[in-house]
Amino acid sequence: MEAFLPVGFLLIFALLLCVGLFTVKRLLGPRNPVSSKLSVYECGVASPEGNARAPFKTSFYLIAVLFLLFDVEAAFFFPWALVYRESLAEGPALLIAMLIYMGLLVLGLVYIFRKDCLKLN
Amino acid sequence: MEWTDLIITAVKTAVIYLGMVQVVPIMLIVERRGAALMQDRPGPNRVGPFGLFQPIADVIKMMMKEVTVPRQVNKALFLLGPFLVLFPASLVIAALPFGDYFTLLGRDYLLQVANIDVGILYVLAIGSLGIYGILFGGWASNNKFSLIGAMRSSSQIISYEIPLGLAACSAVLWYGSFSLREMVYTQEGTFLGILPNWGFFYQPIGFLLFFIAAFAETNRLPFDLPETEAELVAGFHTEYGPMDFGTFFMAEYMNMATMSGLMVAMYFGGWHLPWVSDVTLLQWLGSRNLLAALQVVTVIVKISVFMLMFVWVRWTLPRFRFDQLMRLAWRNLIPIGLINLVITALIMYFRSAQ
Amino acid sequence: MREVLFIAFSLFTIGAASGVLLSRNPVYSAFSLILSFFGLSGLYLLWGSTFMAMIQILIYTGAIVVLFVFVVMLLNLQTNRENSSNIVFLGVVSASVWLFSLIILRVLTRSIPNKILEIPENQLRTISKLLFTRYLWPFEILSFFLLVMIIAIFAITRTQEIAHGGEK
Amino acid sequence: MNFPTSITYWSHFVTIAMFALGLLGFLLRRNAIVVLMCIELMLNAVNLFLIETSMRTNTPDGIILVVFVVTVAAAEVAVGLGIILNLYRLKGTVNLDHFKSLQG
Repeated sequence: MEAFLPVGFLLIFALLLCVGLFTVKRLLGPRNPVSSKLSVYECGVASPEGNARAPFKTSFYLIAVLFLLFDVEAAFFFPWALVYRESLAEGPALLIAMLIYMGLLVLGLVYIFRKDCLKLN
Repeated sequence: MEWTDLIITAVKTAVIYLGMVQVVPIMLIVERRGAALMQDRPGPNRVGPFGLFQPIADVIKMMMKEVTVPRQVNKALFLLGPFLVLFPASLVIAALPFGDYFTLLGRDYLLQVANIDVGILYVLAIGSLGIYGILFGGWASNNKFSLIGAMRSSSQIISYEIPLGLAACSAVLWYGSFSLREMVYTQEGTFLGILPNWGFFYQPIGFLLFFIAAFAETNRLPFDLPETEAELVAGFHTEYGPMDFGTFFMAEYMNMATMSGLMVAMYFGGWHLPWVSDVTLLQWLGSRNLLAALQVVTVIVKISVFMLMFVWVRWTLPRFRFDQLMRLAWRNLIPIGLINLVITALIMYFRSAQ
Repeated sequence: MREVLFIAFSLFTIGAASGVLLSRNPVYSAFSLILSFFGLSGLYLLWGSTFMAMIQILIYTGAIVVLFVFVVMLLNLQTNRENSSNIVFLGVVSASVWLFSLIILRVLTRSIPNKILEIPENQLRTISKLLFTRYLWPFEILSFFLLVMIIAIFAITRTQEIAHGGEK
Repeated sequence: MNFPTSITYWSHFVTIAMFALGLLGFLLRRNAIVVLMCIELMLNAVNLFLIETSMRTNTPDGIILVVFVVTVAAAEVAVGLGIILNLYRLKGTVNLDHFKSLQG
């Protein structure tokens, strides 16, 4: 736990910097809000039809889901990488275990490219 | 931990953090002069001798300009957006090793903010929080351009976090420990007589992956698509005022410095000079603190080489299209990362089998 | 010193967790979910389990809540017009939950020893070794489970456009 | 009523309160996404209790169980949000009151 004490100091300094930047912006910047300045930024034909947050392709959702699943799988590589060097003395047990794990993972990747749901090619 | 320890660690953290914050103005002038050099034009040289006061002028201009918070904006998240990018970017510095240790008042202090034993995991975990600033900033400014820019930028950062994780994982596999400090310790001495014993020569593919993913993580060219001036008007920070834009830039440069520090620590031997071992250096220089100073200088020189590379690549390579970007990440980098992991594991197995 | 930090982190986590319920807009509840996960990883750090704190931030805050915010942004939700009485009622009930759990605990914990434990050294390697010796089979099944998940996700979200629909 | 300052006491308080808040939100909130977040809260309360017990009794098995719980929770959120996307495509809203087609 002692190792993270300086991180606490760094946290405080980062907070100080953020608050400092925030107050500098508040104090120094001149302020005369004209209605044209406060409107939404439009370039080209101004067409503020309804809420700007129109839904669109689900490929963004698919990218986020695949990132989540592969991030979880990548997180399991870290403990394996940590103990792999010592485990080599007892033979290739860990190597085979990881090859099976990675085989199924690569199967998932092949499935993604074959179904081409991310519209990659 | 008596009081002297606390004060010295606090001062050390403050010095390291200010050193990192100083990267921003230096990079402002280096980037613009570097770009000018490559485009055969003089670049900013009006303000002060050789334009060295240009960053000060930029910062003051950003502060003095008017702050407009548009009406239809979710105020809380809009104002918080840029700081959500700056905050994780400044927390990641804690794991970077700048040198071995220096002795003060008879006690040894590490030239590193905190000796975190889960170094790489800490950097990946805190580094992945930068997405929220972009997501909340883009969403809160309630503007078609900034929303699409935020979605594209965060899906790009997301897609390139997996190859980053895989490259870091193969480094951990080779060094056998998470802590960046141990990684730098194992990189001392020479390998095959002439080459310095650096991680780059054991993990060339891993380094390449990390290098490419580092560009994508910091939204630098050629992965600059989210802020393309042509299509999306400025991506997720369209509605933001000058100082927020400055905060986003500061976070980007700090991310660049941290990524370069990581690449130096993992692949280019941290604070080791190529062919000279620390012990001989100690005899030449005599005092421990002088050696510590030299180590910090070597790390800073190596980091600045990487920063210059960031600038150099920015002004030479064209920008990727969004689907090319995604295809590179999902079709090419992730399989290469997995293959690199398998090859490293096999090599380690056969070497240990003899 | 550790108890004070522990109490601070606990109250911060509970405050952020109640923020998830009470906030009007799903994005604000996602933001307070992130804060409560930070509080949790702080608690894990105080316990000395750095590996778990990093996994918590890497997977929960770095991937799951990103997915939540992505979906909320995709689904074009104006601030949801739940009737505000529902939120106020929720606020009162969650405050009573705080007190109720404090009281129950005060009664229950007469027996728990008040011992502060010392942190086991190098917990990282013991966990990883154990993961690959005693828990090897759950580890392999997990990869199969995640493969099934990938196929299930594609089966669920056929990739044509979402109908342009605001909140009805 | 003086409150003891032992760490185990306060982490049990966090577990109970967080689980109760998650259950509360799960039952009372009408927005499907906030309901999923409250399920995450409940899962994290159990994770905290597991970690605290495994650290107190110095057995690392609890932490490995938590790692598996985290991966299953990730998969659960992925599928849950996929279903919510389909519900949104069906009815154009995520308000749970509108999905009453199963009622008799």
